[in-house]
Amino acid sequence: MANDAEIRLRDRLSKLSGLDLLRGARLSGELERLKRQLDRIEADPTDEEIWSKVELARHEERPYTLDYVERLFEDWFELHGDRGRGDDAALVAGIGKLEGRTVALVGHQKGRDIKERSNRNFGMAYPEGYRKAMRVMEIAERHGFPLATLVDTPGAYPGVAAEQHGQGGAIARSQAVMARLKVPTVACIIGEGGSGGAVAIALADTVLMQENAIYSVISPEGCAAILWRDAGERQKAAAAFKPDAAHCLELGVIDGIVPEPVGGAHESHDEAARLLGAALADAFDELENVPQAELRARRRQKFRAMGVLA
Amino acid sequence: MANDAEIRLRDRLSKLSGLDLLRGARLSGELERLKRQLDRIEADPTDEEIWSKVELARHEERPYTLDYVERLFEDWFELHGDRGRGDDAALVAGIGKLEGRTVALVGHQKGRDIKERSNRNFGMAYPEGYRKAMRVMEIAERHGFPLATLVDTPGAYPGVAAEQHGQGGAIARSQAVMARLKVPTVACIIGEGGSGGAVAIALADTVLMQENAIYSVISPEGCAAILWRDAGERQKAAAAFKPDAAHCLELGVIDGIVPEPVGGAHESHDEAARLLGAALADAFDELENVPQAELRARRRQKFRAMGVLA
Amino acid sequence: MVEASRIDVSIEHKHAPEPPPKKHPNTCPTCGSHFRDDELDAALRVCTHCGHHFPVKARKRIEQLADRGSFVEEAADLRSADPLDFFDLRAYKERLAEAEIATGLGDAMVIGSATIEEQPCELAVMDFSFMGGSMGSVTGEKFARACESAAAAGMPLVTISASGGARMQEGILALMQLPKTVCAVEELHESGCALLSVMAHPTTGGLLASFASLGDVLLAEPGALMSFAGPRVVAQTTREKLPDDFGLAESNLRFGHVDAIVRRPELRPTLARLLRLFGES
Amino acid sequence: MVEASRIDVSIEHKHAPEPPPKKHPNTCPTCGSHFRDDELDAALRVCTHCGHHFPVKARKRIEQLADRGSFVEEAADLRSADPLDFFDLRAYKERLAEAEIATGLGDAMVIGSATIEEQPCELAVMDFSFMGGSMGSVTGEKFARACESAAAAGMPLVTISASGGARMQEGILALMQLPKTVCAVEELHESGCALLSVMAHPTTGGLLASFASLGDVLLAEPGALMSFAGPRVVAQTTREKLPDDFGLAESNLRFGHVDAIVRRPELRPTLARLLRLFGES
Ligand SMILES: [Zn+2]
Ligand SMILES: [Zn+2]
Repeated sequence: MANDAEIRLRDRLSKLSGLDLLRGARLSGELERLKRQLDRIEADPTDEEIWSKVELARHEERPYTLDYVERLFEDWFELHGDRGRGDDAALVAGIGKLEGRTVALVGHQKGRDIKERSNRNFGMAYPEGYRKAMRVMEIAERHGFPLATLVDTPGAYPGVAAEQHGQGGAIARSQAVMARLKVPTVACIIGEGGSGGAVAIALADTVLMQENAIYSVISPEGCAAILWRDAGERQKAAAAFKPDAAHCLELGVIDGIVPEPVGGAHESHDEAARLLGAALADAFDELENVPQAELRARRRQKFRAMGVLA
Repeated sequence: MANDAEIRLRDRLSKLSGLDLLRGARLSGELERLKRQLDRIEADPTDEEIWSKVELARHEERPYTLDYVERLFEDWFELHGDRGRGDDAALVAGIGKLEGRTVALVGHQKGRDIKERSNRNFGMAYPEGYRKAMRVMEIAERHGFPLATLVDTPGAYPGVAAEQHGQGGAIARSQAVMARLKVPTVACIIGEGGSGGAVAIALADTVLMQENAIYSVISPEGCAAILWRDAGERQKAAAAFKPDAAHCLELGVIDGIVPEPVGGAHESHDEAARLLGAALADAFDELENVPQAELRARRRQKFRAMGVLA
Repeated sequence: MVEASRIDVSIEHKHAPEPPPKKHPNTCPTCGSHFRDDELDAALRVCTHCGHHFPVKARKRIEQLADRGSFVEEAADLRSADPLDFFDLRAYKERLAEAEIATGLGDAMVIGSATIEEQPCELAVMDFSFMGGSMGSVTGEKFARACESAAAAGMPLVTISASGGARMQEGILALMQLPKTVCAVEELHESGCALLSVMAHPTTGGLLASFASLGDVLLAEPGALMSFAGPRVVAQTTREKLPDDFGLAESNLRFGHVDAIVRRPELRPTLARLLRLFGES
Repeated sequence: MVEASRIDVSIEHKHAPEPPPKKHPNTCPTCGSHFRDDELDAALRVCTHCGHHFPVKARKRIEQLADRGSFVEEAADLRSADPLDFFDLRAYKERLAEAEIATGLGDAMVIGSATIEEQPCELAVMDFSFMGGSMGSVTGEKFARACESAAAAGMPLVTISASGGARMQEGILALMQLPKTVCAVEELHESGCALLSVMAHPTTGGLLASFASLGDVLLAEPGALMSFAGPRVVAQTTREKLPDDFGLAESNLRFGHVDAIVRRPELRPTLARLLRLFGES
């Protein structure tokens, strides 16, 4: 398995080396980063390393979507409401200029203090949140704005009203809208990429993960509670289903890893933002070179190919 | 004014006479009908005649959408729900075969007895109803089904929850969806065509009115209450704003009048359905001859031209 | 009397906004402060004591928003006809003539091109003082022309709504301005241009049910009534006490129907920002 | 213990449906009636006393729906790999082998072409008895191939879902079956073909959050649980008593999430009718 990942990365490295559209400084940074990723994959992460990623992904000082927006976007304008029922603060959306380009952005948003956490529902969106996301995706499509999504949620909210308002259908339809878009799309998992609530906004041309983010079908605790019948076995569960970025890259689920400041993104929001911004801009630069007619077909083919058969 | 209408009708008569796609029996019926319409317009309806139309349009034995569906559609399948909040019984939607063609249908639905009237909210839809309509319009678009709409509402429901759920926006967006459709669309006012709640589903390629239907910017009572400061002056109001089919045809707001059985549609639901079915099928036959690329542009041009300037 | 279910379902009404008790128009209906005209104008017609937003007439609004001297009016010569020969307690023709004399406007909307902080755009601004800002054939036509001008120049259209709804005196043709303006927005959007819709007090009835709701971005002024049916009609129909903030911009924000409430002093910079974002079509 | 906000947000769970108290599988959990296998089969596995819908295995379902002898299976040879070398209390490989022996199926979905009342269609039928009908790489792949077969033949795809959600043992690759199947539906729709989605008990988690919700028409069997999060998870998170019909088909109909609830005896004629309507693509 590591061999496939190695081949993918080496392939990407060689492509990058020969590419002159990437700007000088960033290109060398990119090369450096990919080489580091390669080293890391060659040395398979230990169970402890995986668990430390889970903790970093959930670190309470970790930058959230709006921390990045504030640092990366000029002329940011937040858009509110689903035009039907409400405005879900667990998912923010808006438009702004990213390196001179008008970009639409959709991202989960956790709260920093107790009051905001509750207001943001710990980043767990209701269907209303996903409907706001779809609405803003359609604005992006109409005006040809590239779409960036930032994923950071323990999962879509599991509540009575959320079910009554159609949580499952909203997540399905949000993915369907992303599968239909003709504009370039880049998703980045910036913290917790929890299950359906995450993938709802992650059906993108390029899917990135920050170095210490996690992306998983279920939370380690949920998995432990079900498969081990003991939520305390969460470290064992995490080790078993490997939600870390290196493994997601290996499995072909993501297209690249965005480096974080030493010690994790919470150590310097500014530096984390700089690195994320560069990765997003590079990804959009690359996608700009794909003929528009091919973009969507490629995106669908990429997801069509996911999975491993015997 | 009557001259313009005469010219339009004569023009239509001469076109029809030379048309061999219309089936024999129906063609002569059509000619007969248009000649009767012409006679009627030449004799401008009196205030009493207008008021009797209002009463017939509201007659409690008048056939409603599902009475027509039952008589005209084979393999009818009703579709339910807006996929977000609820299923509004004041507006029904579904698909079925109309003379062998799969057609999507959206229509207001009033109730016949007290219980059903309340359940159907007197044909006054919530935003949820219009969202169901839009959903079914999109199914029609996806599969290339022509869309028929039957309009029969005193107006969209004016309630607190309806406002909170976005009544105005839903009506605007439902029209926008109809302006965007690439499939042929035919609307028919079959009873009361009350204001925004009516036009929400009436932005169609061909707009028909039954002989005794009314179509208006406000109810006669509402108009009287505001302009005469006395709701009792409703006959005066109706005479002033002329909601009857002949005047709507004159003003270029509708494209044709569908005859009713003598005495009104309530006298024979079967005969009323036969006449409506023939008119819908004819309208779709005609629209089938319009090149697909032109259809939408023509529809928009038609509405673009509505209004009278000094 | 007729049954409630008949009267109250009508959506168009001139009296949607509870009119402030008829004090002097420069007396704040919220806090009672009184202002001279020049004071109020200098404050963009916002009460300097309590923040109440006074109505703004179309030409004054354009002055507040557009770069000085940049506005070039279009279609100023359009006038309403009277297709129904409408006569209620007075003739429609008379009402029109009177409104023109009182406001100096040809109808309830002024359109033209302008720049805002140097960003080019088309403007379509409504005036509530012309027959309650009601939308008839002229308003619909002007709106459609504004869409066409914007599309031709490849620039966004900014609308400022202030209207009680469709103009009853034009009957069914007034209702047809809903689909007409909706079609115009669709054409504008297909040309790649944006619609930025600002809702001032009041934006009700046929306005909310047509172009005003179809903006790529929906902004509202604080305290603006934005409802399809007016509070009076809703109260009559449902026989319930309405919530205190029924239909207000603030309630609409909470229920997800607008993107932002923008205080008037921030309106020009906010529109400029949106024009920078949407401008390169 | 970990915080509730951590545990309970997970959406995938095997135990979503409250399992009927473990009586004999032919004993009705609602009214206690007991049936012989052949009796139950003759009644389409619906309790003849109270109408309870018993689970139906994939091959039995195909027998109930397809014209006799019309079903031609596809991709029967696909088997799951074990990309994570997953081992909880037991090895995933072992669970797979056991499920195959117990059910005679290669995975939780059977696909193939068939006719229903002579209307051609592609079928994709899930089997809850294969690891709780969980969706892993094989189910996702089979679904995608079913979409492709339908598109190639220009006929609708009929799916019958019965699943607890994504298969945890395949980790993130199981989650990726959501976007994978969504993309497959988009391609199917673009080819002009319809998706008719029938939700049997249970259709939860990743199934409801992907292809099962994207049908042109959504049908549900009476009493089927259709929820994104299972009742247990929701109860734990919200610490509220759940409504009696939480997540059931009947509640979903009321809230606008399905088009119709169809009793099993009417399922075949209903699908035939829909195939006549959607069939000529
Ligand atoms: Zn004041
Ligand atoms: Zn039973």
